[in-house]
Amino acid sequence: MSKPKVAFYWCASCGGCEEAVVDLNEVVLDVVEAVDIVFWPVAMDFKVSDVAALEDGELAAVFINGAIRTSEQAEIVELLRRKAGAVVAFGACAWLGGIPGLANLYSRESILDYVCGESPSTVDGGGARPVEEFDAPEGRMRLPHFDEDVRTLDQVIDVDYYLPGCAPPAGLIAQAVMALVEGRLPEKGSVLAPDVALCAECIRAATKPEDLKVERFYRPYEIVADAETCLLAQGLVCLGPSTRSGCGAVCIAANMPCTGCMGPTSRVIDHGAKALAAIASLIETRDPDEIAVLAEQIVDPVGTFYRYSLPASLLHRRVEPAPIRGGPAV
Amino acid sequence: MLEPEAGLTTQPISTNGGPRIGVYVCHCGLNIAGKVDIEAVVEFASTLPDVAVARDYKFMCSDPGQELIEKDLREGLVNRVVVASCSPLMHEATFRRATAEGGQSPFYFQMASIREHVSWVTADGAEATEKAKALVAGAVRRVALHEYLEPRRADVRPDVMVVGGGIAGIHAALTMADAGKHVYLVEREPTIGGHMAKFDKTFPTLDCSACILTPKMSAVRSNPNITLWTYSDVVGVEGFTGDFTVRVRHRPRYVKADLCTGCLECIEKCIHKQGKFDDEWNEGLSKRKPIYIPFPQATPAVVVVDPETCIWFKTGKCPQTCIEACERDAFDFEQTETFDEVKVGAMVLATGFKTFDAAKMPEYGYGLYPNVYTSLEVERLLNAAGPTSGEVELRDGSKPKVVGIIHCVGSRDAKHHLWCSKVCCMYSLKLAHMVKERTGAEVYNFYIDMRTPGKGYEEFYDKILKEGVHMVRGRVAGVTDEAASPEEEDHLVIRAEDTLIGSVRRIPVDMVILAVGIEPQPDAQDVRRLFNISCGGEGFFTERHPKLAPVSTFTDGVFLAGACQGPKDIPDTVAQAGAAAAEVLAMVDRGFVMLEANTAHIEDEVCSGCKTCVGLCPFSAISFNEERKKAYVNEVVCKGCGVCVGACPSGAAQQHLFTDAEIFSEIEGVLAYV
Amino acid sequence: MSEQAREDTFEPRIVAFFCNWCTYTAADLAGISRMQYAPNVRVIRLMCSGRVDPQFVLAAFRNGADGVLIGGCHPGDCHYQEGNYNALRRIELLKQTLVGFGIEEDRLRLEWISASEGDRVQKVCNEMTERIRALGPLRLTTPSRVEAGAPGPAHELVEQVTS
Amino acid sequence: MSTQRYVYYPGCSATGVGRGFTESLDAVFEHLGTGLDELEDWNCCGATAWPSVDEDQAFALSARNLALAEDRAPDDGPVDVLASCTGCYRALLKAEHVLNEAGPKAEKIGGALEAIGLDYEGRTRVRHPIDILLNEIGLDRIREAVVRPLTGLKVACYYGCLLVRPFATFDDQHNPTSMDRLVAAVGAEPIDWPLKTRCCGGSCYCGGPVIGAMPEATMQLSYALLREATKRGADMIATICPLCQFNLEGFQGRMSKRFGRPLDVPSVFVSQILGIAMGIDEKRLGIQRLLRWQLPDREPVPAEGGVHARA
Repeated sequence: MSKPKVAFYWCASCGGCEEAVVDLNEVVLDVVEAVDIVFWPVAMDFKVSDVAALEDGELAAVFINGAIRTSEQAEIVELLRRKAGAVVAFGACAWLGGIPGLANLYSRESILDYVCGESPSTVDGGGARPVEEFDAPEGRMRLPHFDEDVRTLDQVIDVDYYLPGCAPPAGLIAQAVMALVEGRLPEKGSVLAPDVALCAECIRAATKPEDLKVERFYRPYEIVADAETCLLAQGLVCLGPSTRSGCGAVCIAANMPCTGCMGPTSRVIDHGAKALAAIASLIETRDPDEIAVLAEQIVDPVGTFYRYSLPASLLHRRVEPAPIRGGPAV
Repeated sequence: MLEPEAGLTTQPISTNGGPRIGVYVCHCGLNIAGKVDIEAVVEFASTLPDVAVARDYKFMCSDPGQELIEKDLREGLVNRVVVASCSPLMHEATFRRATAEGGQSPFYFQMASIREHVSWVTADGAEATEKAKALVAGAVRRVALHEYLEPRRADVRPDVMVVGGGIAGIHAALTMADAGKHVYLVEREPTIGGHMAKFDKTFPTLDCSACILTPKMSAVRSNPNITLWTYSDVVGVEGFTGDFTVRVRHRPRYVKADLCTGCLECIEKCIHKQGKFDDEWNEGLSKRKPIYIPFPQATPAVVVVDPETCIWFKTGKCPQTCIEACERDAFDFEQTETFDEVKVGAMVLATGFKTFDAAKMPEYGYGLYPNVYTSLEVERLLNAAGPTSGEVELRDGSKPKVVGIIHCVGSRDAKHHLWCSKVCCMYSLKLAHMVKERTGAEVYNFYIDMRTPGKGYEEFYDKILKEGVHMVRGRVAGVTDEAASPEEEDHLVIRAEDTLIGSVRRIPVDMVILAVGIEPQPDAQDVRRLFNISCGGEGFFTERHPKLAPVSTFTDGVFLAGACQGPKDIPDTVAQAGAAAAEVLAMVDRGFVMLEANTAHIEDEVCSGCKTCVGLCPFSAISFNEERKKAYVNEVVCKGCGVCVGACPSGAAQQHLFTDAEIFSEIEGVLAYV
Repeated sequence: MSEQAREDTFEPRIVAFFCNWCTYTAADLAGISRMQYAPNVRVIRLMCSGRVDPQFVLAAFRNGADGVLIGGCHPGDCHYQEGNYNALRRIELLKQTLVGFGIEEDRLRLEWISASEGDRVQKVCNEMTERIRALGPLRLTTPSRVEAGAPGPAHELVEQVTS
Repeated sequence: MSTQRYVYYPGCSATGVGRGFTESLDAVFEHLGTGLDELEDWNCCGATAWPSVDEDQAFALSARNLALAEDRAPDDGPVDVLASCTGCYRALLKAEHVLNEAGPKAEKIGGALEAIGLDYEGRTRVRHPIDILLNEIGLDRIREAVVRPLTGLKVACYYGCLLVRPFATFDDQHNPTSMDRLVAAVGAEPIDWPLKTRCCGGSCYCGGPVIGAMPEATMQLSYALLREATKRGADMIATICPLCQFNLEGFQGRMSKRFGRPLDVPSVFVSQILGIAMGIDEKRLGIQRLLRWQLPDREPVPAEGGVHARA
């Protein structure tokens, strides 16, 4: 009996998810033992044509990390979708958009303006732009199209499972892979992590008061946090209460607040909004002006609450300002 | 489109297939149909997902209207109901009942308010129809997700409380005590009786006020079912309908109430030989001693020591002749505030009113000219137990020969109170009669309109006219001591337009009586917060419905009686007190109340134990189980605000009837189609 | 309808979340008093403004609302004692977040309206409608599976291999 | 101490027959460390009989003054515009109300302003100088400035019709006391009298009780005030309106004859009383323009221990 075939692919990502696979250490050997990896651009020299040559559905599973920003990424994941029995969105970027998704706070134009013109490292700031198609001595050359938005994987193709995390914790990866290999398939659409927030496994949970009220929010560099007390109780914006567990609360163990890479639990539609609601509830004062002061202590609220989930959020991206209209301002 | 995740939807909808929604659009006569195209709304509703049938009817709240719903439910045509009609605050209970009559959980029901929120407020018919459609779609989308809920019941405690011991509170307390209920009657002043005890006569029959009130006061004292707490106030209310815990503070009288016999020997023997301090009961027209009893029939007949004026309290040096005088050793100068906490099933608020402060209208000279009086002061002058033993005298002891009564002082005045105080016309006529009878003076009444609706009222007006009281129709511009002619010298002059003869008149008088209006008690806002009820913009307590629930409030188990709800004369006050008592009795005798189902709960397996909700609950209904690391809502204590649900960062807290999924669907519904 | 045409005939759509005890009752009072106001506001009744989850506001925007209005009891008057303060805290933080999303602050409004202030419901609904009308429609984009990206080299490669 | 200067709209009366009002206000404000800057290029306020003929035109006149004043604001903030004559005060205040209530009237007047290249944004606050004296400068500073307490001087403060009608912005409509508090602060004794806001007849005389439209009515009205004030022992009547001042001052001889009661009581501007108490030169206060001016024979009690007489 031939081993099930699997593929790995990366889109708009940092490479950390690939590292995470490698970080499986010996476990990776079990995986390799159990499956036949037919496509893994970061590690093995297979071509897209090899994938295209497969039968539809021939791949038992593909693991795709990264968000989708270019036409090339979209096309390849569509191809992989056709060839795969199960698609796993691997990591925060593929599931929710991740850090690259924060690019949705800018328009495509402004990104190109910056990258091709304004950035300090651009020497020839003449406004040159990538040309998607041009003739070269070798023939006609084409570059992928740079899309308007960063999209999550399931905004492009059907996704069967999601592995959360930036990057996904080794234990969850191993569990997921083995479950797929052994045919213990969870319900489609499942997130392959515990459906309960991080406080459930945080060793500092017991130090959080029942009636916690915050009088000032701090950013991590502003204070030296006590290493044993709940970080929220110290005024640090920790997204643990609104973020899935399964990571082992490693950031908190390193005395850093949770930034939400494991995404929301299943009952939450918009991770950032719910995190915001919970954080706002901690504000002590009733005075509108003082509330505004506390709210302002959370510098960059979009980046704080939507660090990993902007493209998956209800608003998806920053709204382009409407053209100025006539009519009186009220 | 929002697809709620699997976890967001609630329990299976019904045992026999998915939701089959019936939409019933009410014409409300022409109230809705006159503006909204009912047919278009029905047609639209029938195209919405899960809608099995859409109908319309002239009056959905009528028996045949409700029968439409019940029949469709009974026949299995529908299993969920949307009624598009008036506000849910009006008829939600009616249609929930109809849904239950049809054999479904009453909570498989949702209302769309297309009258108060659409037809009555939208100028354009087409726009109104579109808005109605949107609201119907919202209701349809949401009701499809409603979960099966059992109505909740709570027991009602048998004891009851009345706050305020004026005629309203007295009557309500006696009625309920006579029905066998134990009543706690709490009064702030040292005695019950309220304003009515200050009056001499009552209109239009001219009954002696004391003659009809004091028997009721002594009935309160002697009724074994009534615990009377005077000089006391409510300082805390907790719990909910059927089970309130009320904290009452008793202010120290420095006299043991159970020992004092009301012999008043101590007052006689007080080191102050004469009264020296303003007597509140006589509106400051006489003086009392630091130890006093408000009036001879005060109930309870227990003296009070006023620490503000008592020499012992002020200097610590007094022979304390009062103590010597007391045969029963009733004095206790060490007394401090004490508190009682009682549990009651329902409460009647009868906290009364205050009269308008005439000094706010300097043009009438109150406080400036000594012979300008308020009507309440004149009531005391007329009262045989008052400062002048019933003689109408000016400050210098002389009798007035000409008296002017100015109506509507503070009432019907855009600068003060817009409302009509309802009683002033009649009491001004009464005062005119009494003053004329006692002094033979010429009496002028200055009025804007005469308002005398009520049994025997117009006849009383007629009688006063025949007695020769002058009636000048016109608002008084001012009261002045400027003499423009010799006959005005040493008089007060009332300047008013007489609109009946079309000229401005200056009428010299000896005495001016200001018919001050009725306004809310100054602490009405505090009381309202304490009892969790609402006030109108003017500050009177708001009844649940002006016609159909005139003594109920938006807080179940709290009822209103008397002028705390709005200006009222004695007959209306007593009638309302009786009604409030009847409502309480109906509730207590049934023994249980139905509670709103909209409590919060926490889905145990999703709760991470983050405790965000625990501290947020204003009613401490959420507790944290340290062992299991989960939060838990006590649904008996929960009042259903949903604050915890809005805050729960993992969607574990949900509110019945207001789940996230239901609200998301309603949002989508009101936007998706129209 | 073209974008331009939609803007020309633009009628703002506003979703309102009113608390049962004060603002919803005030809206009823506006009705009873026959106060006419703009039909653009669609009211969703909640028991308390403290129930408003920031997700509701975003969901309303996502579903096509151009503005969101939240009405609660005046400070100190909450039927549930504290709920409106919680609304205040959340909405303040949400407003600051929406700025980052490029959404004009005026598209989200929190108002305290007591049960007796029917006229205030009328005024606020009219004001808000006119303000949103002046701002124009909220232009949210939808992430779509058929992105406008032109077929690129990989696409051709796939076609070659599979044909 | 505030060094704020105020935009001052003088109007015709307070620069004409009642110029002593402007002079004395100017001197008193200066003395108190602040100052009045006359609005440049001001025009008629549009009071007089014009509103009865064409209200919009009358408002437009006031509106021009307001628009000019607005330009005087140092930044985009509000600007206080002081009008001393209560006729002007009322006219400007009413125009301000009309302009701030968006409506066809405001639009029409806005159009008129536009035609002369002006624009009104609603940043003015029309105020009366005694409002400023009382509520901005404050009684403490006024008390400190007194060098000659007017102890024993009985003053009938007469407010006239328009200071509190139709808008009572800083004082009680029926029983104003702002002027009483000011004269009390300089040691004088305000008398209690009921005619503080009774009409002096100024609006129906337009030329005086002799040649005006309704001489008899005017005489009656003015006389009632003078009679009541003197009856109650007033040494002086303090006014805040050039028309009232003139009307009560000018015809006492005729009234004495007409009503058979001797009348000889100075009618002055309240600012003149304040100025005298502060030791300001009588000329600067325009005292020489008054027909009658005498402080009572009662010698003022010398200031004790330097409390009032500042070192």
